[in-house]
Amino acid sequence: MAKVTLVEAVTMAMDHELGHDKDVVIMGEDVGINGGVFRATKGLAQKYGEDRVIDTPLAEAMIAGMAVGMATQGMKPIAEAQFMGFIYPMVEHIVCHAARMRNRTRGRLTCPLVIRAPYGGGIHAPEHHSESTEALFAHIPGLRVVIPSSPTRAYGLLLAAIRSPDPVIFLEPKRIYHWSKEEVENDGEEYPLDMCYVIREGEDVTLVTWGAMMKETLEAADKLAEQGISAEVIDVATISPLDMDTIAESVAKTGRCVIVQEAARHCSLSSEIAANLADQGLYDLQAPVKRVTGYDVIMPLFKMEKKYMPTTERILQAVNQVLEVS
Amino acid sequence: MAKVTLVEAVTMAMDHELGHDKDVVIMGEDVGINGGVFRATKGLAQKYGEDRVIDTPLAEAMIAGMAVGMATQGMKPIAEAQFMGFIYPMVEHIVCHAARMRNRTRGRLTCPLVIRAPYGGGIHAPEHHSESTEALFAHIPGLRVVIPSSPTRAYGLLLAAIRSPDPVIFLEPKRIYHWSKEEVENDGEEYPLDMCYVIREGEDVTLVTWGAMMKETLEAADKLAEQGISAEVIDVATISPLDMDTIAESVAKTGRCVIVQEAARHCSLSSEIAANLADQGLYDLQAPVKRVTGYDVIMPLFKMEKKYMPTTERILQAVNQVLEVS
Amino acid sequence: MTTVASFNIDYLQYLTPNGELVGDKKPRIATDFEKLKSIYELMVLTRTFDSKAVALQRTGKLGTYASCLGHEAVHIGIGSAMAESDVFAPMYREYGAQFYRGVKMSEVLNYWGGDERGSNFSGPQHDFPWCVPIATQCTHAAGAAMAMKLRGEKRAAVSVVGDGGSSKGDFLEAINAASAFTLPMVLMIVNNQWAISVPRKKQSAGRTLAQKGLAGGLPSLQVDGNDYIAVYTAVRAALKRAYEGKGATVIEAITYRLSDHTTADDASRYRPDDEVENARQFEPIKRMRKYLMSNKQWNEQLENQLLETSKKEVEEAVDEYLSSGNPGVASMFDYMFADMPHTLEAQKQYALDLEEKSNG
Amino acid sequence: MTTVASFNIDYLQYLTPNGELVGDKKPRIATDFEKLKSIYELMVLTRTFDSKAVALQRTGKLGTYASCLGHEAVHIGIGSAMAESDVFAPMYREYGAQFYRGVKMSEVLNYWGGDERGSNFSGPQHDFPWCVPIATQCTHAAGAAMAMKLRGEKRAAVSVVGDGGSSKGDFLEAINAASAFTLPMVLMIVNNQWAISVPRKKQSAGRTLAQKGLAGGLPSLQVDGNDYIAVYTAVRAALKRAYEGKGATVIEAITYRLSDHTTADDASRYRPDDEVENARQFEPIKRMRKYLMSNKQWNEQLENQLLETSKKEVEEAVDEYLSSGNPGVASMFDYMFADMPHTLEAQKQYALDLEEKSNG
Ligand SMILES: Cc1ncc(C[n+]2csc(CCOP(=O)(O)OP(=O)(O)O)c2C)c(N)n1
Ligand SMILES: Cc1ncc(C[n+]2csc(CCOP(=O)(O)OP(=O)(O)O)c2C)c(N)n1
Ligand SMILES: [Mg+2]
Ligand SMILES: [Mg+2]
Repeated sequence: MAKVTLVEAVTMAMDHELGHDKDVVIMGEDVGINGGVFRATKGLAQKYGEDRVIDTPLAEAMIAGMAVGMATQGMKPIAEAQFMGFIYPMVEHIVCHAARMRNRTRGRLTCPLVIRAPYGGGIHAPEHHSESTEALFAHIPGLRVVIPSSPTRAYGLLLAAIRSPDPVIFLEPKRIYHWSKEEVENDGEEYPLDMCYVIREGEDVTLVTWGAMMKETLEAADKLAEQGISAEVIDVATISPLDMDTIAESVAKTGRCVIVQEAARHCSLSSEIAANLADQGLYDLQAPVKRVTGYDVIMPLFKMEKKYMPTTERILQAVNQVLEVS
Repeated sequence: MAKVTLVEAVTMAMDHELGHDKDVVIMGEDVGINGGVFRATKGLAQKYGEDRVIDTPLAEAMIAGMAVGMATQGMKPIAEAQFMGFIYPMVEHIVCHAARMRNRTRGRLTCPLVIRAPYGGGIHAPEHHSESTEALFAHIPGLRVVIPSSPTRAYGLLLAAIRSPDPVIFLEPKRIYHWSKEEVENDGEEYPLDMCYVIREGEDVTLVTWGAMMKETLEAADKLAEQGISAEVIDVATISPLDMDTIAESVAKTGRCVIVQEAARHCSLSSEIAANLADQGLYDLQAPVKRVTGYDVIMPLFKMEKKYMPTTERILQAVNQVLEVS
Repeated sequence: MTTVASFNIDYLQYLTPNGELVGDKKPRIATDFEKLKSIYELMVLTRTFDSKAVALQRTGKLGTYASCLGHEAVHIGIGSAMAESDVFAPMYREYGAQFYRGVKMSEVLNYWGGDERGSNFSGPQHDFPWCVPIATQCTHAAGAAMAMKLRGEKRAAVSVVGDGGSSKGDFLEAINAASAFTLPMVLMIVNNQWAISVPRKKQSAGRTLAQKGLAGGLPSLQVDGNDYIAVYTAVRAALKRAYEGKGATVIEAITYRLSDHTTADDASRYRPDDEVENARQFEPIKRMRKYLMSNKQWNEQLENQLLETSKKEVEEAVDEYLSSGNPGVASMFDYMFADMPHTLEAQKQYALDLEEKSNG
Repeated sequence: MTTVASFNIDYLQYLTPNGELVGDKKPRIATDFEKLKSIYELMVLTRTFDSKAVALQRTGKLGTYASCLGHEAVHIGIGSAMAESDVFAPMYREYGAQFYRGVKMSEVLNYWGGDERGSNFSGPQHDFPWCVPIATQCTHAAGAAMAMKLRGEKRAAVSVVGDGGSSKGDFLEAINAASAFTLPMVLMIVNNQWAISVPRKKQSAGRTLAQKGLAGGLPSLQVDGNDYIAVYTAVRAALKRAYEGKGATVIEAITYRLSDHTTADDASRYRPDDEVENARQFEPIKRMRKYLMSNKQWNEQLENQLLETSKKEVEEAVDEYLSSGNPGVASMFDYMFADMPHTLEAQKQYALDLEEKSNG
């Protein structure tokens, strides 16, 4: 069993499925010999050939459209958007076709594709390389949207995504591509696609997050522990459809909730979670639901990106606010 | 002063601006001689010429991209997406450019464009002609997203949108294009672009909505009045940036809130409003915040569309739920 | 200055508007009268269906409907040239092609009647459903062709786009994909001169639309789209090329939209009557009938019989459609995912409860 | 079968890799040595800048940077052919064109240094900023050209796209727009043979990329992109056409990316060394120097002087860049809207408070 990083776990999952299912193909820009700009497909073209790991022309609408076409014919394409900032030309195919093919044809045709995209800021990348717009896809019925925040979950969730008979948008928090290593067995065990993960149990406050903000959230939980405050940490992981039950259960226990998200605030996943707490969870709440989020601004170029991103301090501040209330 | 419908008010506003500002042009598919498939540009090509009201090739990315290009050069294009279902090829230009041009260039170039699109269901339209995905645009920083729900507001808000030095997504609730007529003076008076409208004052519960659901919401308010329940009705109108203050103030007064939205539920505008109430508004809430929304499914073809759309009954049911709590 | 590449666009016609056979090398189909008669019958059936569908809409029994009046030769030309194992990626008005492939008239009506069950149609189960977002079907077809290529199959995908749709990125990117991957596909442009109210000349100043295929170096040609023999021959040849692994072909079929764009449209607002009148001379059914008659393959009596049986067949389809009921509240939820997430289960339960309450 | 349209793609070259002038009709620029010398100086300055920028990145003083090594002739060819009043819509590595137009080296560094102020650059204020979403700049240029056309101005817009970008819908839709509206624009394809790791042949099986312009019936040609004289001449002629209201031209300039894609890339993973070595023979600066020298317009001493002054100029720009500080927390909010909405005011205040707390 090897210790692998998140991006290596991504590679491992694709390698596993390429090896076990001849209908699986990878397609995208630079995914072939180059192994992807983040090396997520490293070695796969060499191992499985250029018919399985396909470098495409530079045209995202075409990539998405072809992936839809291939998926309807029984293949299982894993299409890559090189960065989430370049996923937008795919949106028409994702919204109008991938998400709708099964429903539209009453199941005659289906769309078992995965669109992978590295997303999020904090790696000193150029313009358009740092955004987090997962909420756009989460809003679209018919899509599954998945975000792993550890190597183990990256492996298990990507396997499930590839095998899913329905389309999955699989967003990879690239800031933590190399953050930590975990022992991940390449055993083909998939994770469920509609479950939040309680990463750390606690009693005093529930911290809900996903993707790369897991790093700061766990740091905050550590600091809180030093102060004798026990925080429960939840990785949403499958952001659509959302497993609200796990979150609500935790808040029922702690009575307090802080949601941490890198994305801009307005109409986002943090809004959805808080909205559910304002409804079914209202009587459990002992304090306002606080959201620590990116600002409603354009993700700044990297000189200022740290000022945009939620920090451990901001999380602690919000936790203090909800704990002050008694 | 003429009594006009919502769509006529839209025409009136464009007519006014074409007449007063030579930089204003309309562009889109069938907007010319045909006057648009909903006749929103009726007579304008004839009146201002085909250089001001421009039929384009059938290519939405091109329309949006050209509009961005024209806007940066000081023109004020009003681009039409024939239906909101066809706005998706525009998304890359909207997200990556229109929303960012001012920020990216520190104000050197700006993007004063309007993208108009009829949206929403309930008119027995074909596939892809009935969706409500305003939340996608509301989530994008740098955009203004505006939805009128009456002829008066359509006129005033569209004038403001056209004159806005920043990009505006202007969504027209086509189900109420012909719902009611109002006296609208063609006086060039614009409405503010960051204000919710209290349409009807009340004490017992706040009903928040926008677009075509205003119809059912007002019906519900009428029925409640018959039962002696006084509902305050708010038209969000400028859904991004959101005037949360007006809503919060109302809920502070009534203690109860039901949000009515045609769109799917997950990560939507209703989520954002409820989330804010779960934070700053928590101590004002005397009951859970209820949301009456579309389901998280594909908008069905028209045989079933009425079963998808929130009804007056569903609104009343939700109001009853929040009123039962004491 | 040296010339590094040269290209031609050719135009193919066999059957003149008067029903005369022209051209040097006649294709076999031109004298396969059994086949031509059955094609003619399908053309007439399609037109009978079409005018009935428009009538249904006018009387409130159908939603917005996109007529195929005048497109019978090109649509059936495509459908009949294809093998069942080929994949068809239509836009929204190619009923003739689909009927040939086994789609039922009642299914077409179901679709325009606002019922998803229409797209779960008969015929080759791998065919794409109707595609409203213009030109997106072209990259889907490219994907299907890619699947065939990767699997080493002797099949091809055929997409159809309009003159309007030929302006959209998806069509142009599909051409590029077909070129880059040497895909077994045929990209049809059905140029009916109008995209709703926008005339062909506003889409492009190019002399032809076929030349868009030159962008990828694909063989690209025009055919008379009102001439079944030309369409069939061109598509057939293109498919043969595709089966042989030689890649894709772009075919622009010149025809005319004799109807409004859809029943929601009023073409008289933007289109001169005399243009339509003039176009009627070139319509495809008349010339086919003339050709068959002049070859003693057809006569008045057969014609009357055909009109009769077509009408009856259409009536039966309409009855089936009208008695199809609605798909039920549960159906909004049941096809969203293979495994329904529990959040959606809850919404479904809510909707079913609501339904029960409102019914009971 | 009749032929309805025919097209050619021509190739233009004046200056061979050996610095010899060829071709029948020499353009005036070929012997305008004062101009050519100043162009040569800018080419060398650009290359000096480029290698410095790469070095800055390597030492952690700059973010990811896209080198322009080997593109000097085509970039400066474009920049110097344009009038100031024309609008330039670049992709992200056309610094040579931009320097000619007045953009400062420190501004380029600011951009790649992660500072929005870089895009508020000097030179024509109507020029577009760098455009990372591939090919989208092409429809922006079409929009700018449309504005010029509607206003009756004698100006043109010039967009640049790469061999990779030439596959994307936006480029193809821009060609179509240029055709449909007869736009005053020039669509440049800078074909440097690679799109990151994807070689030119994987983008399209077309013999040329220029032929993509044939889709809209636009005059379309190839030029030697390492030959400044050819690029300048072709762009100049295309602009003249545009000014005269005759519409757009597509020009594919053949060159080679001698560097990695960006500093974040390692081309040795996918590109054979000998291909790069071979390409060096054709690079643009050498041939220009040879040409000038063989015409006694240049010598070793001038060359050494030039290297010296270039280095100094670049150092000054680097100093300016390195001392530019950061734009401040408020700047994240201040350029979002002309009138800041009060929700954003509140977020700004929160961010400023946070900043103060963390500073004090
Ligand atoms: C992406 C997109 N934009 C706009 C529309 C609205 N629309 C439907 S049909 C049509 C015109 C299509 O014209 P053409 O491609 O020539 O096909 P035809 O209807 O003439 O057969 C338009 C604009 C659409 N369906 N999809
Ligand atoms: C829409 C989009 N997709 C992907 C990328 C990532 N990307 C940046 S440059 C590049 C290759 C561009 O190649 P080419 O067009 O040939 O230009 P070159 O860099 O060679 O000058 C890619 C794929 C992007 N910036 N935008
Ligand atoms: Mg048409
Ligand atoms: Mg390149």
